[in-house]
Amino acid sequence: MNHSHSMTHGGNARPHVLPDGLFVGIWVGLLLLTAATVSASVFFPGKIGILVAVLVTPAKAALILMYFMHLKYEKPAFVAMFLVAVGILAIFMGLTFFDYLHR
Amino acid sequence: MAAPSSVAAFGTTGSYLDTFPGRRGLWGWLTTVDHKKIGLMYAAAMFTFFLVGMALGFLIRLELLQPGTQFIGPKTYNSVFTLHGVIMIFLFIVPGIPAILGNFILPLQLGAEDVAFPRLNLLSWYVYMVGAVMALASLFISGGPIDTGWTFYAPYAVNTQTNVSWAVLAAFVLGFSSILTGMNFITTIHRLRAPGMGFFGMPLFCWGLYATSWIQIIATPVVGITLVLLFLERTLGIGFFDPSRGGDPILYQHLFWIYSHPVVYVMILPAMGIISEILPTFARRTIFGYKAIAMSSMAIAVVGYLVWGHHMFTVGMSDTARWIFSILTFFVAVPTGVKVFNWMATLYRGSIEVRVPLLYALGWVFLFSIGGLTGLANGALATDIHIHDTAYIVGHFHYTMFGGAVIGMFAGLHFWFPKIYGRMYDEKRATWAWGLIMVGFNTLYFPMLILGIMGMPRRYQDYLPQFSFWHMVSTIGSWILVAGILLMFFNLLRAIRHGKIAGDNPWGATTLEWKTSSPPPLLNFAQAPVVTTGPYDFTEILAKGHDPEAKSL
Amino acid sequence: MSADHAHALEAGRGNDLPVHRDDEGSKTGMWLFLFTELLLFGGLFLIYAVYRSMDGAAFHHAAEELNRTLGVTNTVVLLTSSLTMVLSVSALQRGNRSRSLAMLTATFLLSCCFLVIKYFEWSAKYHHGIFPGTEHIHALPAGEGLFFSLYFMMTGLHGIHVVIGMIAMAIVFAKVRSGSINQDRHGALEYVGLYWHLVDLIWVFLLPLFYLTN
Amino acid sequence: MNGASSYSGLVDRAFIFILGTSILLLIAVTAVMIFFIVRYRRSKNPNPAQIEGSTTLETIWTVLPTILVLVMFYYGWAGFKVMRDIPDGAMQVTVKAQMWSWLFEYENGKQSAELIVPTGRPVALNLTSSDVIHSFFVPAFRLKEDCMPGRTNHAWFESIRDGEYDLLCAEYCGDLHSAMLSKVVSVPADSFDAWLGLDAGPPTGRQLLTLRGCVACHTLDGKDLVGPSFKGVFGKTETVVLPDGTERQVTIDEEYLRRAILEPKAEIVKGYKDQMPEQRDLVTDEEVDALIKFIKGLQ
Ligand code: HEA
Ligand code: HEA
Ligand code: HEC
Ligand code: CUA
Ligand SMILES: [Cu+2]
Repeated sequence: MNHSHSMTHGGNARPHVLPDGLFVGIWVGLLLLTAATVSASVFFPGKIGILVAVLVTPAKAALILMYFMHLKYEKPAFVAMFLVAVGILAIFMGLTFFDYLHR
Repeated sequence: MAAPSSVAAFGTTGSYLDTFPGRRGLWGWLTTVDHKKIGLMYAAAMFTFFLVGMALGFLIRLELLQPGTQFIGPKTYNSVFTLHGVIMIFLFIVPGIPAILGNFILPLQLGAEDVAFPRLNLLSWYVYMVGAVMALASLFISGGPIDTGWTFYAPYAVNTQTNVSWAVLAAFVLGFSSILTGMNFITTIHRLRAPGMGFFGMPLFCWGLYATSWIQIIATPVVGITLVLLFLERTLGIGFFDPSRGGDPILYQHLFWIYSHPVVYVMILPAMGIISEILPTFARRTIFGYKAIAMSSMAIAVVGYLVWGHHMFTVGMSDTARWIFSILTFFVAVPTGVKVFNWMATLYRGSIEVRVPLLYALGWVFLFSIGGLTGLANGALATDIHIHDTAYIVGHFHYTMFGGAVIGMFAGLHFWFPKIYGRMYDEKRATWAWGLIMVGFNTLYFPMLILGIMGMPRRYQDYLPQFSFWHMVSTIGSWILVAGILLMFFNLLRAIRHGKIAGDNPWGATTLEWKTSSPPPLLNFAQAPVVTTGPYDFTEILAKGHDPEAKSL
Repeated sequence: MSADHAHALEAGRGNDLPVHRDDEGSKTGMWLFLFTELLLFGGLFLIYAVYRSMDGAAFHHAAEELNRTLGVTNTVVLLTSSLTMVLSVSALQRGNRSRSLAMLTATFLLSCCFLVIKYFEWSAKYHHGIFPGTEHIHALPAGEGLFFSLYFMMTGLHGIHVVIGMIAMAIVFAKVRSGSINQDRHGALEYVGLYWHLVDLIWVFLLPLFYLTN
Repeated sequence: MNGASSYSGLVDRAFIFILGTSILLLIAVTAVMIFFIVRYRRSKNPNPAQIEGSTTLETIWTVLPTILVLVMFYYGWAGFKVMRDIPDGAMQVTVKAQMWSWLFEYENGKQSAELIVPTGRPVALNLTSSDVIHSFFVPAFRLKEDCMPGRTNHAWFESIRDGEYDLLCAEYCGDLHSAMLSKVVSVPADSFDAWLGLDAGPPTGRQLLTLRGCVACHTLDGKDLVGPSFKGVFGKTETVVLPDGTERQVTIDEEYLRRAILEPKAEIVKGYKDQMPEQRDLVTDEEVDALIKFIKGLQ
């Protein structure tokens, strides 16, 4: 079978399944973080609200990625590829702002 | 790997081209998921568009033979160069090498039966065709053929009454096709390498495709959304690129070039891969600095994301951004230089047999060097201010795109033709065609470099008298080039049916695709290949004294 | 070369090649696809960043028009749907088909809920004449017009993704029920899940950019 | 082609260095290639050497080109920096580009369709456009900068020699892009001052046709360009198309001409496209009167 590639068998191994409690915990965490951002923006509109949003939003994204999307348990190659994609998006933004911030 | 039935055995012997039990004829082609047939289907579609694009380029040259209007008025001229650019870029050279040669060769070189997602591969072809049909439809649907240049700059592309909307949607669809191909190739490379073949055991063409695919999947969506926004700007007036609503036309250019600069490396990286296959084969020695060549492809892909602003030095970007983009631009030249020097070192103390693919490869090195080196003057600030949007740029990009990507594809076609069809073209005629192409090419495009430095702007239907002489030379060059290209196509087409039988490995090459029969069987290999040596290990070939025809041109 | 390949050929499927079963490969493909999605939105995020940096005040002002309660509610809805989605996947991985189907149904209903709320939000805006191309929006100060254009483009593109996700859910639902997606072959469900989480992930960013900006 | 601005020498220096180096590299690469092909051809060298690579060599040809390109960058940047540093006290000229003509406005309000400048004095340009992107390009000055709608770009030059220099539009801008030409006329400083101070009264109708760019699209001799010729239009009866698509016959009188100039989109002459820019905010009432008077007289 499948003479042309060696990794196939490893590739179809049973995944390791995380306990449901963990997912519920993550979900609660996400809701709490949402509540934090929302209340920061309601009670401290302006700088602090934005700062909280800037700090918390990536944290939420990281939780979704690592647990819901299982990235924490994938091969490092997946994480690396993901970082490449995000890194390049960051480069697009960063270099564009060399124009807009220095006009 | 027992093949229990005779039908299955068919999959590993015989030729993929033969009629196959099941679907036949045209239907068999249109529903095939065989990567080789899909490659040929792309070839049929793309070379048709290529001929149309070339005919348009030929018309441009005729119009520019002398100052004044020859036979195409300004409006028509604008549509002609726009279509020429759109066809050449979106329909031909961006998807070209990956879709045609990549599809055909990549799985063979990896020792795989097919790409990772064969059905998706067929789907990409259909998506491509839909995009192409939409692009062609934009010619006839209300508004008339687009006249914006292939860059679709706002606000002109927003205001013009020609049919830009269809054209940008077509480009969006075409982008999708190239994303799908990119995903397919990356997965194929990660998952389907033959046992024993590590990443650094892959042939260099695969590395070229790998780097290319990454650019395709990361950069294409950006232009996709940009073009959709341009469409919505025209239909709804969302204001992103409209100065009267606070939008910024320069932002359109940023978004456009964020994709369109990296995409020039989509065109060139696979071509560089082809050259890296051909040189060692005909020098009969291992490539010099395999790792450096492989990694420079990745380096070019990465640095290629950082330089898009060099298309915008005169638009009124901040001065800081201008010098940053300028210095970054120069860094792309370095990995390219490493490649060129390593290739030269590969010829050193080789045992060189000059055959047609090698001629194309050498011609490629010459033409692409001119193209790349002219890019340096574009990258420097003071000089680009002068030559931006002049014929010099037109010269630069024909040298890189045509001299680089297209000639690279021609090199690949001549190299793999005996593998694809199992037959050999007439090498004498091919050499003549090569000679005509080289002479015609330089007569056509070198004058453009001179014109640009003299101050001849591009996209001009008419010009001042001081530019006449070089325009005339350039037009004459296009006639020579036509002769060469037509001769080349004639020669190859004829050989499909009438060529001599080529044999499995006519060049004495070492990569896996040469270890199966020519043309390959449906599932590529009768025996699952296992890799024990590097990709360019000539020990076996040399031991055999392998010299099928022992002739040199 | 495999026995089921030969089988396929004999069954007269013509020159259709068998698709190898390679879960890791399919997952690689899926992630690559997610990157392109990310970059598709990336272009819009870039535009957002540029115009906000040019006229932040207008963005703050315009954002007051948006209904924060609805935005936050929708966030909760989507986050919850992500939870049910992941529970559906792990239920199937443990072989509990009916629980998997139930969770999938919950996800589907939550996404309907999201769309309904979105519908009310958009139509309220529409009735106030705030919609790309209307007189009203053209009369607004430039920066605010851009804000609303961005709002409609980004939530609109996101909404399209929600709809695509729901279609995908419907398809895998049928397949899980018929058993062609099962404990051993759960890839398709997992990929729909990944897609759905991405949709959620993007919304996580849209929330502060639009609803929490004032 | 000789440079004629104070900084053209710096630009040419960058050109010479970059193109010169490039030509040398090209010759070197080609020569080495041909030499190897001849020297190591199979008949002469049947036994190839299998050389895997050489870290030393590869390092050399990574580092040397890096240095080389940094020098290239430096030359380009040095020339560019001068172009961007607008000298204090430079004479200000506003450049207004439109499809497909140029208008230059001096500090004292004087307008001209050609850019008349004093030799030896710095001229600062404020570039704008009223429709799409155009680009101000004077090859002899090595100067190019885009004219963007909705913003003002800046550039400057100092002509070092009297003479007439071509001025071209370098950014594609539609049908008559290649006809969007003008001239920079560099004259001695005292004759420039005389010209600038010369108050010839308000421009005549004929002059306005050039200043406002009408002649880019309309001729005075009966030939059709992008728009209908002005010759003999007055008193003619023709068909116009209204925005809702209905057609109407009009006889061209003064009122119609006024509408046609100020709000061209309201009535499109049949057989033409809706391409004429609205002049409502661009011309004054007196100017419209002068234009109408002149067009009336063209029989
Ligand atoms: C296949 C396509 C392709 C390729 C490979 C390239 C390669 C390069 N291009 Fe080009 N380019 C285009 C296609 C391509 N380009 C197109 C289509 C446009 C115009 C788009 C439009 O406006 O319509 C354009 C325009 C363009 C511009 C904008 C010009 C303008 O509009 O003002 C610039 C500016 O920097 C540029 C630079 C470069 C550089 C530095 C490289 C480098 O990658 C080149 C590197 C190669 C070499 C340097 C040569 C080989 C090396 C040696 C021989 C070794 C020694 C050399 C040294 C290291 C010094 N290109
Ligand atoms: C891969 C890309 C590619 C290729 C191969 C070519 C090939 C050619 N191009 Fe291309 N060109 C572009 C990409 C390409 N071009 C792009 C992107 C632009 C920019 C567009 C823009 O500004 O927006 C451009 C612009 C451009 C211009 C500048 C227009 C302007 O700015 O005013 C010119 C001018 O000479 C030109 C000429 C040619 C010529 C003569 C060929 C020669 O190859 C053609 C040789 C011709 C033949 C070999 C013809 C063979 C066939 C026949 C004659 C008959 C065929 C018959 C049938 C169809 C049945 N091109
Ligand atoms: C960009 C090209 C362009 C420019 C610049 C332009 N026009 Fe026009 N003009 C047109 C076109 C196209 C038409 C025909 C369609 C229409 O009626 O709008 C037209 C129509 C007219 C007409 C009506 C002619 C008729 O036969 O009814 C008049 C009068 C006119 N223009 C005057 C002017 C004046 C005065 C100027 C300069 C201040 C000017 N135009 C500048 C393109 C232009
Ligand atoms: Cu104005 Cu080109
Ligand atoms: Cu570029």
